[in-house]
Amino acid sequence: MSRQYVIRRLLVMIPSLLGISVILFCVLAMAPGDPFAELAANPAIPPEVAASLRAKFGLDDPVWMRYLHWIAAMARGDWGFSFASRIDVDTLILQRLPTTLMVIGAAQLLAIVVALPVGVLAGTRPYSIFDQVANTLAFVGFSLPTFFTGLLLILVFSVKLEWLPMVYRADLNVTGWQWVVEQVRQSIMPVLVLGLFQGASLVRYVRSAVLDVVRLDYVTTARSKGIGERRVITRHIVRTALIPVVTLVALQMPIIFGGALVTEQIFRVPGIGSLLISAMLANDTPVVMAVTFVLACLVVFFNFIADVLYGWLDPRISYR
Amino acid sequence: MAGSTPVSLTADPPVAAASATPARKARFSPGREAWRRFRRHKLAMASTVILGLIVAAVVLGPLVWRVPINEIDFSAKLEGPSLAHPFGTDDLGQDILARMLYGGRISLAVGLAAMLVACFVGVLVGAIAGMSRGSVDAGLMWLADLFLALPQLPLLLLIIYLFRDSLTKVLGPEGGVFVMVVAVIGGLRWMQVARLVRAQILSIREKEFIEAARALGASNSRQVVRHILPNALGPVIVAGTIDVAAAIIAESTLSFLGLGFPPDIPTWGRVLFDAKDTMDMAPHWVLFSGGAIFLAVLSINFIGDGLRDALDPRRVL
Amino acid sequence: MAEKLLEIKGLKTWFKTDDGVVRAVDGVDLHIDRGETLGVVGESGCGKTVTARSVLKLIDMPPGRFEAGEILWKGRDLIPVPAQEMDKIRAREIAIIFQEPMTSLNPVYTVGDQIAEVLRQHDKLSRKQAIAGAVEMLRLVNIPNPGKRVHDYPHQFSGGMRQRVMIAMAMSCKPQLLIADEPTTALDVTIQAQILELMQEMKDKLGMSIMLITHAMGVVAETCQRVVVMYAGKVVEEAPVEALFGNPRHPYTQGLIRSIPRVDRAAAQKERLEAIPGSVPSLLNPPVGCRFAARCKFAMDVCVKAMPPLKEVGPGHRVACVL
Amino acid sequence: MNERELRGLIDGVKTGRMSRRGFVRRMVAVGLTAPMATQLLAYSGVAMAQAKSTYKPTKRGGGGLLKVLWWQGPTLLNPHFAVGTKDQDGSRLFYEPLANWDGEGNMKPVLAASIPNREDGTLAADGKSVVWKLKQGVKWHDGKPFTADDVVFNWEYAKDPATAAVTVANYKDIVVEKVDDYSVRIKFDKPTPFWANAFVGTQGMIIPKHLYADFTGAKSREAPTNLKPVGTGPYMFKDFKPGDMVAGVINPNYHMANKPHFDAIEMKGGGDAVSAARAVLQTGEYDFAWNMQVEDEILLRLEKGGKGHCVISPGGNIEHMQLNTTDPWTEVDGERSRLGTKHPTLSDPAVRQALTLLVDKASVEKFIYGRTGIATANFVNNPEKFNSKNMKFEFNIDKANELLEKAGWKKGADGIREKDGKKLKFVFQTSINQPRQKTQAIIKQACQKAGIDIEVKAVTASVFFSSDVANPDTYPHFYTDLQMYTTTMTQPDPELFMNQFCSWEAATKANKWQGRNITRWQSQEYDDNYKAGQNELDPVKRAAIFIKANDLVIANQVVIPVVARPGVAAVGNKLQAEMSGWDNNTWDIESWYKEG
Repeated sequence: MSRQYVIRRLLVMIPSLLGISVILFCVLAMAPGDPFAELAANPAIPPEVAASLRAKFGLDDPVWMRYLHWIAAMARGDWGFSFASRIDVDTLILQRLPTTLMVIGAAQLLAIVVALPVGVLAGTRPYSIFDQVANTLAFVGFSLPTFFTGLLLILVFSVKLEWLPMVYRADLNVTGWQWVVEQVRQSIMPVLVLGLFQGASLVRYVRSAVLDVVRLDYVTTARSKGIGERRVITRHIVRTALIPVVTLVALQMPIIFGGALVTEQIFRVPGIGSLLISAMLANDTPVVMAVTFVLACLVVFFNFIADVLYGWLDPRISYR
Repeated sequence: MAGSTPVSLTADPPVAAASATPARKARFSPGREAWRRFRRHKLAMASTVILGLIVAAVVLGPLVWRVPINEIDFSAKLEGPSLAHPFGTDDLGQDILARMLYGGRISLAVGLAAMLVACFVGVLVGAIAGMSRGSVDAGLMWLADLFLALPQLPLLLLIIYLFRDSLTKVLGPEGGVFVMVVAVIGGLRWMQVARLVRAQILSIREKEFIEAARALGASNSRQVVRHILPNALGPVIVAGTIDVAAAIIAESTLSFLGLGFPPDIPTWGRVLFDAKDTMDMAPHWVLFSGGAIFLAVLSINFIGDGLRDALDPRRVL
Repeated sequence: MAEKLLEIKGLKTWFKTDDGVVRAVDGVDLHIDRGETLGVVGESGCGKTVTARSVLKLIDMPPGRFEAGEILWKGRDLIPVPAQEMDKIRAREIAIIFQEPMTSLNPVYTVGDQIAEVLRQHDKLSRKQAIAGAVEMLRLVNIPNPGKRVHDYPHQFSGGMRQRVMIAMAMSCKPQLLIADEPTTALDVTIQAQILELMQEMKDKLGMSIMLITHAMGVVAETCQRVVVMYAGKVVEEAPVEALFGNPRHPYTQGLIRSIPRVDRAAAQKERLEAIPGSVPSLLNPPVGCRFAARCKFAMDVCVKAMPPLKEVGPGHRVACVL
Repeated sequence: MNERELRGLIDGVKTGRMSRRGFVRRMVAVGLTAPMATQLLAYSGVAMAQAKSTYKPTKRGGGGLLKVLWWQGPTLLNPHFAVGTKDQDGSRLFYEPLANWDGEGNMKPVLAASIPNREDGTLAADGKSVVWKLKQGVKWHDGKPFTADDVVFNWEYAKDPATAAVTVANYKDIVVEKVDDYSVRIKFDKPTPFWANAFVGTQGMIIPKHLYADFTGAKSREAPTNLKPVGTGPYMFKDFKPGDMVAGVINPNYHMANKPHFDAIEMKGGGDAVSAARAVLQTGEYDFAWNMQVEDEILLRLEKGGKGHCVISPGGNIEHMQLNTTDPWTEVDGERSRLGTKHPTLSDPAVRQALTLLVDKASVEKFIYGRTGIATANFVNNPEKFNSKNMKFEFNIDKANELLEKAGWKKGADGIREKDGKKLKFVFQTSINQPRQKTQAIIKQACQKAGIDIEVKAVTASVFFSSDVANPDTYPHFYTDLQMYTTTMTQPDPELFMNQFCSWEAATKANKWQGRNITRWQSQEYDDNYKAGQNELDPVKRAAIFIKANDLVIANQVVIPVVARPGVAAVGNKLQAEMSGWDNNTWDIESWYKEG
């Protein structure tokens, strides 16, 4: 992995992000819908108000002019101004970041922590009972939409058994140990629903990767070294099977940031996902632009990490 | 496929060079060997039967089960399964079985078509990116990053807004929406497949048998099609089968946002979505719709498993 | 009689496949004495590799299984030995090297790591000591400037070099028996000679015995003291190397020896090389009688009726043929 | 109901022959709003009834945490920027108007000492000015006193176009003068019978002058108080995450005794209506949930949970179908549904009458909306049980078939009726929500039976209600034959509400589709009647005029009202909260309390 390759990839990131931001902005600007829709529906509010607001926020300027304003503002660190809540977008996003990291981050972690071992075990014992059970659970995971599984959990655990609260509250007014208990109680369900969904496809990929590696010669060599089956699996099988999986996990990481729209909607988790969906539904362009731009940076960054990891994990990959 | 591990060859080179897209099935050399191995995979066989049943039911069903899909009959609201309504009725008294049969055709078609679009584009882009050096590879990967970053909803709004009228004129209301939904779902899922295929190719490209093929004068595309892709089959098939599930579900979220099929077309995703609020009062409505999606996805995935094992020459069963 | 290091008695290793049970090894008896190099020869598919891998139980079970027989290592039967116990024997007492150097090394670890792994496992060395040990082993198998090469990856080595690394890895714990499963088949002749010479050196230095599996009769002639000839899952002849080449008794062995191109014979005679007609019988349902009968010039009906047992025809020379 | 009968009723109330409540019900029956009825009485010298307060707690605080759910969380807390009712509700926790409207349509003083009326001369006889007496001793949350200067400032702040406040309509045509520290006079340029627009109800909340003085006009955006409100309300600001959560703590020196009952309040946003209903009615995790747009079938089942019940408060919102008078399918220089073009089929009265007969309002009410939607024949709010004679509706497929047959619409081979080459084939669009989609399905099936083919179309809400000029799918564009949505009546006075049918208000490309007359219906008779109503001083004549306006719209089938949409909220059993259809859900937040 030549140092110079890493630097080159980092440098290429800047123009590629700029390119993405241009296209993102055009898509948002040209998409139909209008942030002041609610105003228009209320007869008590005269139409000129909506018109003046559109003018005030420059909605009627040509697209490229709005893009230049946006880029200039971003350069100055001003992420833009939300039409719906009339506050700076970066405060809006930073407010929701802790919740997102805590709940959705935990779900993604759970997905990876569960999917890797299960995938490896299923791969090393193909067509065993464990393999078939793991497979079927994986299918359950990604064939049922999160709005279905989420609601099912709420009905069972909140309504029938009344064990868990059904609404997530970011500002628990308790402290210390009590806060931890309350926080865990209210995040179990969203973390489970999202973790199951994300982990399910991961299990399938890991299993497929392991199945390809398990019969290769150097695994037999490893076994002949008498280092014990467990170590053969961890050091030799998993290490090489991990390589294609790294690409996939990198693709799933940005989801933490803005992708868990439905789960956040069902459990009312005030994460960046629910902010994104409400902003998209209300055509609050600056918020959508800011969130998707950060998403784009994360996507590009994690894919870069995947490529670097790829080169590091597999010495033969020679990036010229 | 193991990204980087050397591909140990049994004595002879890979028997069948089949690629994921059935379009090339015709030129597929006689797959007796592949079929024999596929039969070994009990679950895959069972799934083929189940999927066959589902497809038959969905295609022939409406001819046999004559009940119209939107006959509103308030007296029979939210009824459990009965002889008159084997799957029960929804909150407008419409027969769920008829709606599932009618909607199934669209949902399965959307699922499979979107998967094929995603896989075809993904394999194409992945292969070109993997094989070519420098700028083309970087350019295509930038394109993939761009698509990954695009926000789904505004993009959908824009595409629907731009193309709906022209498409409906050409293909009629249902056809137009079908093409659009498949293009949209497929068009937003090829990136994973592309990246996976590229990763595979980067490592397989170094193998001796590729150099051998090159030495024998194989052009780049021939190398990819005949030698590299069959070895990169695993993740593509796995991704493809996962995409079918994702496409069927994505279609339901599209209906939720009003961008998919018009509300009176009962695709499976839509029926499940409509049923979610009365889950505790009318469980049958949710179970049949959720169950149908689950069964279809389950069988498609097991078939994917069987296919991958059968078509992968190195897998000694 | 030298002490019997390894003795295989009536070993049957069968594989369950969807077409039926493949009897890859169907009753094999052989033994290796301490300090001896035993050659095991036969066409590919005669069960020699399966026999070798059965010793270290490197067969996937299922589909493979030990139908019958014993594998006595220093008098102790290895078949019932549990996995943890087996690991104490692997690489420490019995080591193995394989045919395909290109694919036998893990591509993602440096050569040094892979050798060090064995040292750390069995000799409980620290990481630094193990690497130093690895460098030492690389020097032993005369790989140029081992200090640097220890940090290189397998794909940075040629085929021959990789086989040397395999040998270094196998030798690292000074095993008493090295099973070499066609070590030189994938290498060209010049490298082949170096590898064989290296193995001989190791043997003398460490006083270990070698079980050399190959289908190259020439290699056997040069390096082995005793030879076992296998055909279709069974041993058909066993003899000291001079007796085997001088006075082969089993028609198959004679055929094998005749098929070696003789450089020493005068060019003038220019005999055509003799090939053995026909091909190896299917191991799914092997013939009742002698398995070579179909291809044997001297086949008689008694051969077809029953399997001829191994009978003593000379000092340490046994043959399974009625002739 | 003409002017003479109206005067007779008012005398009845004056002499006690008829109860106030009875009169208000009769007025609402003929299409007037409850607040208008009480105004009528007040104008004729019958004082506003001071509803006796049902507030029980004897001390301030001690009620613990009040947890309320708004499935669309407030996105900002400045009342003058409140885009939707959700923002008004959020602001109302901290800010207060001078007065607000209770469920019966009576005005109740909040920051005002008393309600202006003719007797004490605060309400001018010529209807051109009104004087508000302010409550003394009221303090802002930061301790500063509340005076007339604050009220005058709110007028200057809101009317300034640069502030782009949504409440500008209430303040731009009036002049507000400070009489003394605790009284303010509002002057109107012409006699204004409905004077209670400014400083009252949803659009009347007052913001502190001392914090907003240097943030008016273009700088209104930067005011820090936009995010950290300082008001006079029962709760003081604690925390706010737009779209997610608003939190307040008890205001220790609130200007009403023993109020508020709760020590803190948390308004949680996000999720959807059904799960909000579950959180109150099934698990009791929350005490109150706003705007229950949920099918009654589900609400009834949830109420069986026994933890809460639904509170219905009649209001002015009406779910109605619009029939396009212009032709949406031919484009005339870049504009479809252009004023002046005639709809090929809908212009035939027989077709319009047939369509009215095919809307099965009773089933829509019974099977979809239930208590949350009352079938009505009237465009202006009209509770079903007080139907006046010409306001009945009928669902009769056979009669519709007869009508169409007689008018020459013959059924073609495909079962769709046709006449001179034109088919009865309509595109019916609406915004996306499940009850609406089901209503569409019911109408589509009935029309099929009458030989009319309906193609159903659903548009995302933010696109449907957008005022974006380039987007063909917005309701002002009306590029389809039929469309259905709920038009809200936030002002108790119907003048603004009924301007949707004036000819000059027609939505056209010229006025960027900002006109309020979406159906583009042109009627001289309606225009003259409406103009008369605008400057009619005598409220009795004015009431009669608006009843006539309503009748004209219904008689000509310009629109087909489907169901009147009262406000629906889910309330926990222990919580006592009074709702009002004429104000925000939180109009009386200071008097909410829990029993037992």
